[in-house]
Amino acid sequence: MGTDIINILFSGIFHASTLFLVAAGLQVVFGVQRIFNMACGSFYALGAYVGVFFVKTAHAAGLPPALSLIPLIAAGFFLFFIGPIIERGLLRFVYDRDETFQLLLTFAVVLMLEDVIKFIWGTSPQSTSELYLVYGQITWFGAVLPVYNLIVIASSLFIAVLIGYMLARTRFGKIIRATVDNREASEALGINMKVVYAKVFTLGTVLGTMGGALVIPSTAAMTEMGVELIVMAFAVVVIGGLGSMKGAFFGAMVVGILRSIAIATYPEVELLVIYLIVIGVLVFRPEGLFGGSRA
Amino acid sequence: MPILAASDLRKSYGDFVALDGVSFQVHAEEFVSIIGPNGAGKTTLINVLTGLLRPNTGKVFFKDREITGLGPQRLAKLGIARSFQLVNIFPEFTVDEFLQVAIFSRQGKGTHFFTPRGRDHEVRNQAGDLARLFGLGEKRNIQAKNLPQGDKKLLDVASAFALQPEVILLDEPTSGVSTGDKNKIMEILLSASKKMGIQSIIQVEHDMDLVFSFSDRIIALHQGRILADSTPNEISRNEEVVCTVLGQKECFQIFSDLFGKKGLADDG
Amino acid sequence: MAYVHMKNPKLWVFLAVTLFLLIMPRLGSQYLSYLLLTFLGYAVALLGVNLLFGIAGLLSFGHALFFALGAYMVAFLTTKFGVLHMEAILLIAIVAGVLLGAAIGAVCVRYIKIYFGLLTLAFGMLFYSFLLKFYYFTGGDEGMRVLRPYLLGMDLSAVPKMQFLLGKYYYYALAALAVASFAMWRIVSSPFGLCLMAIRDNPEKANYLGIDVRRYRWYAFIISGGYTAAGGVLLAPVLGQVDPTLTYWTHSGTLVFMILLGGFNTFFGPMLGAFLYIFLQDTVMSLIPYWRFVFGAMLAFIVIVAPGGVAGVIGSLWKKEAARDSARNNADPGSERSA
Amino acid sequence: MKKTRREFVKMLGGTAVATSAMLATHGEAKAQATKTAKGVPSEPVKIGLLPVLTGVAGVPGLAGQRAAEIWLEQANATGGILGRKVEFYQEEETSPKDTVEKFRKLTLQNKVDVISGGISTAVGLALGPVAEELGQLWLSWDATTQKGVEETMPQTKYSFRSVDNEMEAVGGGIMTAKHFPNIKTVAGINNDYSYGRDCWDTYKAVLTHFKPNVKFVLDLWPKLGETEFSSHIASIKKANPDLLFSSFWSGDTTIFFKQAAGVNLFQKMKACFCTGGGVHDTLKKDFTPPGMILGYNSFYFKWTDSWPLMKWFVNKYYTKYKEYPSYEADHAYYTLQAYKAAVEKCYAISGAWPTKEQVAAALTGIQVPSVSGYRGYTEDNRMECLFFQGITTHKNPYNFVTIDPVEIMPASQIMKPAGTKLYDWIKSWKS
Repeated sequence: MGTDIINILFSGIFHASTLFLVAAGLQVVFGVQRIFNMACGSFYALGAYVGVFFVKTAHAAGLPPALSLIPLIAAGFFLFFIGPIIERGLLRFVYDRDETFQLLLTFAVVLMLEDVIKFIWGTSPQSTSELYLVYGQITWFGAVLPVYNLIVIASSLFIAVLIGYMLARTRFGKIIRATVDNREASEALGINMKVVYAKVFTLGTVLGTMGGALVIPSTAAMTEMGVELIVMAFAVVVIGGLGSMKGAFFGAMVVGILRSIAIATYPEVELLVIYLIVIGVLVFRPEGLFGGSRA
Repeated sequence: MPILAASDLRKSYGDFVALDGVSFQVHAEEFVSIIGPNGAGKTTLINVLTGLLRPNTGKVFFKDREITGLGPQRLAKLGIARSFQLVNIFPEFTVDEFLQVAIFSRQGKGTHFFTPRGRDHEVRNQAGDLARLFGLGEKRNIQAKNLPQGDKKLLDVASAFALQPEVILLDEPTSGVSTGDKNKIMEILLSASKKMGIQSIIQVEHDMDLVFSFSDRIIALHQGRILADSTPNEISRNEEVVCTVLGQKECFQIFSDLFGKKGLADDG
Repeated sequence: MAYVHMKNPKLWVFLAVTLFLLIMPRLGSQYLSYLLLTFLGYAVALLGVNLLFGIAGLLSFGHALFFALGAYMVAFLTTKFGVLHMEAILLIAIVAGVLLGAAIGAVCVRYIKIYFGLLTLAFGMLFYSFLLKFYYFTGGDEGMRVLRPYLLGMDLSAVPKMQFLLGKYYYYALAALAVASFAMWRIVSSPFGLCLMAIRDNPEKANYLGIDVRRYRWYAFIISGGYTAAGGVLLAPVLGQVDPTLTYWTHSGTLVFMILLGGFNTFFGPMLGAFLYIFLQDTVMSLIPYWRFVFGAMLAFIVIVAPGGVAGVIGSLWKKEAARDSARNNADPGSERSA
Repeated sequence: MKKTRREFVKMLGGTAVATSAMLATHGEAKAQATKTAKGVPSEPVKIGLLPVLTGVAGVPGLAGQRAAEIWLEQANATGGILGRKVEFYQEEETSPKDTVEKFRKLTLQNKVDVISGGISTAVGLALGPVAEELGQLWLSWDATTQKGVEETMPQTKYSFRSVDNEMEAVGGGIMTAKHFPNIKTVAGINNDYSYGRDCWDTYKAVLTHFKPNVKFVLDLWPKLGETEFSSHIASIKKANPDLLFSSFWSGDTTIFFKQAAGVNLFQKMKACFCTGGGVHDTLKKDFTPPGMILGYNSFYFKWTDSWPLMKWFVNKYYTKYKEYPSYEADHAYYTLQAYKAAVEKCYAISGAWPTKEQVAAALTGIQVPSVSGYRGYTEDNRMECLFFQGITTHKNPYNFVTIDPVEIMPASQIMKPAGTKLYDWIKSWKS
């Protein structure tokens, strides 16, 4: 019994930890730029594909599987460059426009990236084989837990802490917080918004790609994973509260654990329950369950 | 019986107190000006009176009915309209459409789903008259966003008049208008309100010239409190008021000038 | 539309297009006529979606829900309840669309912009997972068959399917579009329409003019619900089989895409968009497998460079033309943008 | 399983004869294409292709498309069809709505002679009526016109459907009863759509038929294309059945095994993955357990020694794409080969290029050697072929699992006869 509960909770948290990364990317961009970036799902997919590619090349170059985490993280960071490309190349032209147009522009990016992936990797799923099991398992109260999942959870917790520190301590973080509270004010303070936006969007991108890269050993990269995930990430941020990092964290937890409880108890409602919560939240607590302000 | 009455209104944002126990009454046929230095709570007061903001405590009455925090839309229906300090328009609308939408709303025609608005001659004419009344007769087919600043302001005010309210609140109707036109605008406002049977006007105004020459009553606000509430003559004798409202520096100079009704420095 | 004098080029275009739609199935290839059939369904739906987006300024990312609702209605009524009269089906579906619109709208119109978009998206996906999950009721991913409806009481099951679709059914749908457009034209040029535009441009001011912003948005949502459902009804017999992908969030995206492509701030823009989208997709898809990329790029281009869509571009050219005219003999600008 | 052997022999009957003939046409291509026979138009034959290229079904879709390419190369190198060169017109199979439009386009715009393709049954259900309405030959790869497990188009003229959806599940049930007679409890994890549901229901029916007191303790419905199974696996562990059944057929099979291995799900638990062979070469040894039932649908690439044509095809496919083909390859290959054979059959009789109607008539009940044994069309125009299932093993030169022993089940054994209801038919078996 206890074993089952551990299994269920653990799997929920594992799912949550990847959701968190993507949702965090969504949040930081929305918080600062007021843009709901639908493309964050596509970043996740890109991260996954490039992750596989890096790991495979690394292995071919004779890197022991145990060190595969390095190429994965490298892949996550490597993709930072699509951030500025999209922000400078597309988004900046619509900053003065209505939110809905910005939303549509990111939708356009979703369409484009889907085919970019198809063009480069084709349609068959990409996956790394040994890597997932090479770290072995640990047994905890009779529950067998793959160490790799623990690594993913740990690293996304680490990133969460890192972001928390960045927001609280660093100058960049202060600027972000200032902008979230009052964009006009921080503009008035003579902060160069151009730079801030470029940085923030890149940060959001890397969070997404990192999520994809870290999750890939335990799964496989598939063309539609982006479109599928955005809906989940969207549920997370709505439940957690748009624009709030704390929201991303708890929102991910809620979605991840709830899903895995649903599967363990009433598998039929797996998806429904999440959308129902989303609607419930939007109706009764549009600012989200965990902080975030404006409705 | 007063048309509009405020009793002990208090409103604070965080620890900043914008209104600190404001009470007054406005009766029919009155033109009341609210003056005071920036941050005295003038605009907050208007927003509370027109239901945009709900006061922390205190009540607002329209005739004998309490309307505290009732919301602009309901108040507009009851007969309270306002214009805004910063131009507040429908940029895409032509002057005609702008005034028509207000009239449709007043006549409750907003939910006529299938009647072509173009064929509603009554409304067209009314809009036309109103436009002419506010000197926009020649510009009826120009989009609001393409009007000069002064006309935008007038259009905003005109749309408030189009509701034929009993009370109209004007938040700095002449701000951003060249000093020369200010008197003209005031004249327009008065004649318009006569024509449209508007009972009383409450305005926030910085231009002391206008204030003293047109108002029946002046309410001076300072730090959310009513400093004085009296006739222009009374006020003009009240050194304290003039000095707080206009700042110490020019005080004496102005104080002496006041009787000569010469133009005072008008801060934005 | 104040008045249309014979000089007005718009009138000529309008007549030309009408003629084209009338004779196409007689002259043009059968395949193109099939595409036009699809177009007719979408055109009706977009009239509704754009009342919300173009006129009331609310971007819905879940309106495919109503489209699918209409389409599934046809399937249910023809297969499960033996209701075969198209008129009855349309009526019932529209009522269903209106009722569901009223329910969902009541929740959604409390929010605007992103929040409105997300909430509608959530409802769309909820409906999607409903269609998918309640397999024994909705046929799951396989969806449901659509039987051939009676038109104006005529049982046409004897006619070969193609003749039916490209013959009577085509003109039936075309007539439906005509009626729908006329009704919508009246709506946007009514006081109500003007109030919606006021709300779109400046809700606060509209509120101060005594317009009940939320209520009017709700009305708009309800109407659009009915229209979109009707569009779904018209398309269903052409498909012959309805399935849940009709309400997946990307299909809602497609609806908005069409509107943007054509131009959301003109009356015929959305229809033009539906037409262009359908025919472009058809050509691009068979030219290269990466049509999504092309369309993504196209959407990006429109959003950034020409938010007014194709109609917007044409319109601005027209304005220039008109300006040149008015230099000579001053034409009346009032006939500009009353749609 | 006596029936099996008899059927098997029948299907292979005349291999000796056939093989030589086949290799004549399929053996390495003669360069020059012969000129068209008399009574045959000279312009190329137009064949419409409808492969899925995105989403979950993109994997089999690609296999089918590649096989079609190989067939085209081969056919044109050996003189096309009756000397007519063959051309492909390709459109993408996507949602039912769009695919119907593509089907009409190929027919009315490109005027193709036949359309080969269709994987999703949702699409199949939409295409069937359209094909009949347009009088267009449609040879489906994998799509049926079934609603659930029942046929919606009992008799068609122009639509030639694939084998029934639930066949793998029937086979899986038989295999389970045969190889794991002692299991008491079974859990099922299937994709949340009709194929998944039909397979689970069918499997339960078949297994109950042989083992009336087996208990079914859990059924899970992850959506098609799910990439995160740890929650499902947790609740399977909770239910702890003797055997896990699944009809996964795409990338999610690989992901599931990987994540299952992560928590030693299959330490004691048996498994039956009746369709997993669809992605056989991604089922790496390091996470796919031996000793479980794995179905390869209608094509098992290692069957080469028994069927020269397959040896030829697998080599060709592997040298070209560095992968071992999966079942969709032969679904596609066969439809094209069948069309060719039918046309030639008609020509032999009439001496002229046949109409679609004539070809359709010739296709009904046809039997042709394809790359995985003889394939044919039943009297009610459903595909017939051999099905391959077996027990997974790591004893092979590859880095993925294969099966040994291989059980071969002909369609006539595991596909319900025309006009019968599935569950009545299952009940009618003697166990």
